[in-house]
Amino acid sequence: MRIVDKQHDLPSPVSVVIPSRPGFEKVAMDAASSYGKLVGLSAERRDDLRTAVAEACINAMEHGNRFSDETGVELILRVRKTTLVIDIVDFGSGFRHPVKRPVLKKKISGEEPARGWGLFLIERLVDEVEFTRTKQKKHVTRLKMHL
Amino acid sequence: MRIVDKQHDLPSPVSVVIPSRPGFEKVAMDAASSYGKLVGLSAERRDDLRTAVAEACINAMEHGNRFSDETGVELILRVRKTTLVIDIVDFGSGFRHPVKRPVLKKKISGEEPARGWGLFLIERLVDEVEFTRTKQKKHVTRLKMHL
Amino acid sequence: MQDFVVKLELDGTLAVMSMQGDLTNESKTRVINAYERTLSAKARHILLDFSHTEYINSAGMSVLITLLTRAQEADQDLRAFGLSPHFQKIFDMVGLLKYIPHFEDRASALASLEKDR
Amino acid sequence: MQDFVVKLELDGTLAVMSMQGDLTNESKTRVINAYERTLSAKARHILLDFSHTEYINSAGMSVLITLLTRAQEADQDLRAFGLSPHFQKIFDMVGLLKYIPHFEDRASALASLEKDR
Ligand SMILES: Nc1ncnc2c1ncn2[C@@H]1O[C@H](COP(=O)(O)OP(=O)(O)O)[C@@H](O)[C@H]1O
Ligand SMILES: Nc1ncnc2c1ncn2[C@@H]1O[C@H](COP(=O)(O)OP(=O)(O)O)[C@@H](O)[C@H]1O
Repeated sequence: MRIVDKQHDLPSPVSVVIPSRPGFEKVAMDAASSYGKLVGLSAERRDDLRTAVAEACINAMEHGNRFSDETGVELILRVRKTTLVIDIVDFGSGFRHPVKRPVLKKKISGEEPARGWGLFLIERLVDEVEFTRTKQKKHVTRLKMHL
Repeated sequence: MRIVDKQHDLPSPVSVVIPSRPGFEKVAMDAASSYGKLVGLSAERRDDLRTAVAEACINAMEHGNRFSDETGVELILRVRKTTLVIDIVDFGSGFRHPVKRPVLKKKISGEEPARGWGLFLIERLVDEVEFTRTKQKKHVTRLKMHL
Repeated sequence: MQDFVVKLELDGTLAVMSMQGDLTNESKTRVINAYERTLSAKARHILLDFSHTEYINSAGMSVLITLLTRAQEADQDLRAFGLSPHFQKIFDMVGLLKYIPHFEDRASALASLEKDR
Repeated sequence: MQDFVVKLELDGTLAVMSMQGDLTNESKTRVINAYERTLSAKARHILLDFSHTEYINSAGMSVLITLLTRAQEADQDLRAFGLSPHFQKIFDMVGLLKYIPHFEDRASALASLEKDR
């Protein structure tokens, strides 16, 4: 529970752990939005952040943790220099990039499944996205918003 | 990060860790409010919960952790049967109960310091409050709201 | 913790589906059930009311795509109103606004319908 | 991350202090500075406008108590408007509403002032 991060007198990170159960992404989303407000993100960009965080958490719950309730998704919120950096951590093994771009026409006609908009939205709503695996075999979705 | 709590198919707890820095109690307050909404608390009682959580976090930051930024305050949110149970955990040694009831008249006249409303409000805004020390030498403020 | 209902209004060839709560994957059955009642009622025009929708995620948008597929097959047209500016932007990103035109409020959605009939 | 300002309006014996942002311990200097300008201006009536106050914590209420102490010493009266129902309840619990009567909006606060003068 002790967290250190002393460069530039920036505050220590905030961490939020939610169970991998649909609905709880809203707690992560609201916490991220509140943090965004604290560090000066505008209302409009907080809305973008809300959607991106919710989608990343749902993917972490579903594809990373296979909806196992007792396996948490961790959200870590911090500021580095002038960037808001948000990690969404799951216990899965990640996936191959890039994922095929969804095409609405094909989804309407049934050529593609209707699902598959999460990454598409995340990539358009935040300034940067990265996916990495950690040495502890966790998978991290990193979202960045320039302040 | 793995959390287990399987009775009644209740969701695992949500945990939020904030640095002991004024302002961050708002992230805890917003997360608690969001969790309260998820488990069915009305808007009015969520407002009560918001104030109680903010006050308990500020006390944990100030009196428990002496505003040491890298010492986190942890908020643990869970449902037990039909009660929302919120723990606010700090690294201090707690305090003697009960604390003297604040008297507004004396505060206006200067007989008492102006501060000292936090516990007074917490006790009135939630259904139950408990203060305990854990074996790990942490101090826990436990708030309960009946659902 | 299912916090979603569809309130359905049927009026001649018009159906108004008010999406109340969180539109997510969990909403699918309720949306489809309500939609099927518009079929039985022989509704030709469906208005989606989002003014009481608090949260829409990408899975919720997929539910709307499923609805759109079925409505196209049944030759029904879809219009919407009441989305927040944020969700208008999201729907636009995905391309949904081309298939489900959005109006500021119920009155202007109804007016557009009058004009097109 | 200091997110609080007092907007001060001075008009004869009336001062309106609009508390904008988060009223907390960190707001104290700004509240007291604005208050002292009401003294220099010889204001006798102070209206506290809370309609742009987003968050008030117990330390923020203590700042108001300090303000109240000083206003009583200077023989100024305090009224308020714009508190949300939740914060009206909180102020009532603490007893502050007896010393700082609360009105729904600026107009009714001003009307009460007219009546009492
Ligand atoms: N955290 C993750 N862990 C593993 N795979 C993921 C993760 N996030 C996304 N993916 C992969 O990327 C794909 C696309 O994700 P997304 O666009 O959100 O659509 P959907 O979740 O509806 O399939 C997923 O189907 C999954 O294979
Ligand atoms: N988490 C805590 N750890 C240690 N002491 C505490 C804690 N919470 C409250 N207290 C004690 O209770 C007293 C009253 O708290 P409160 O009513 O919130 O007023 P204030 O914080 O303004 O003094 C504090 O001054 C402190 O001595």
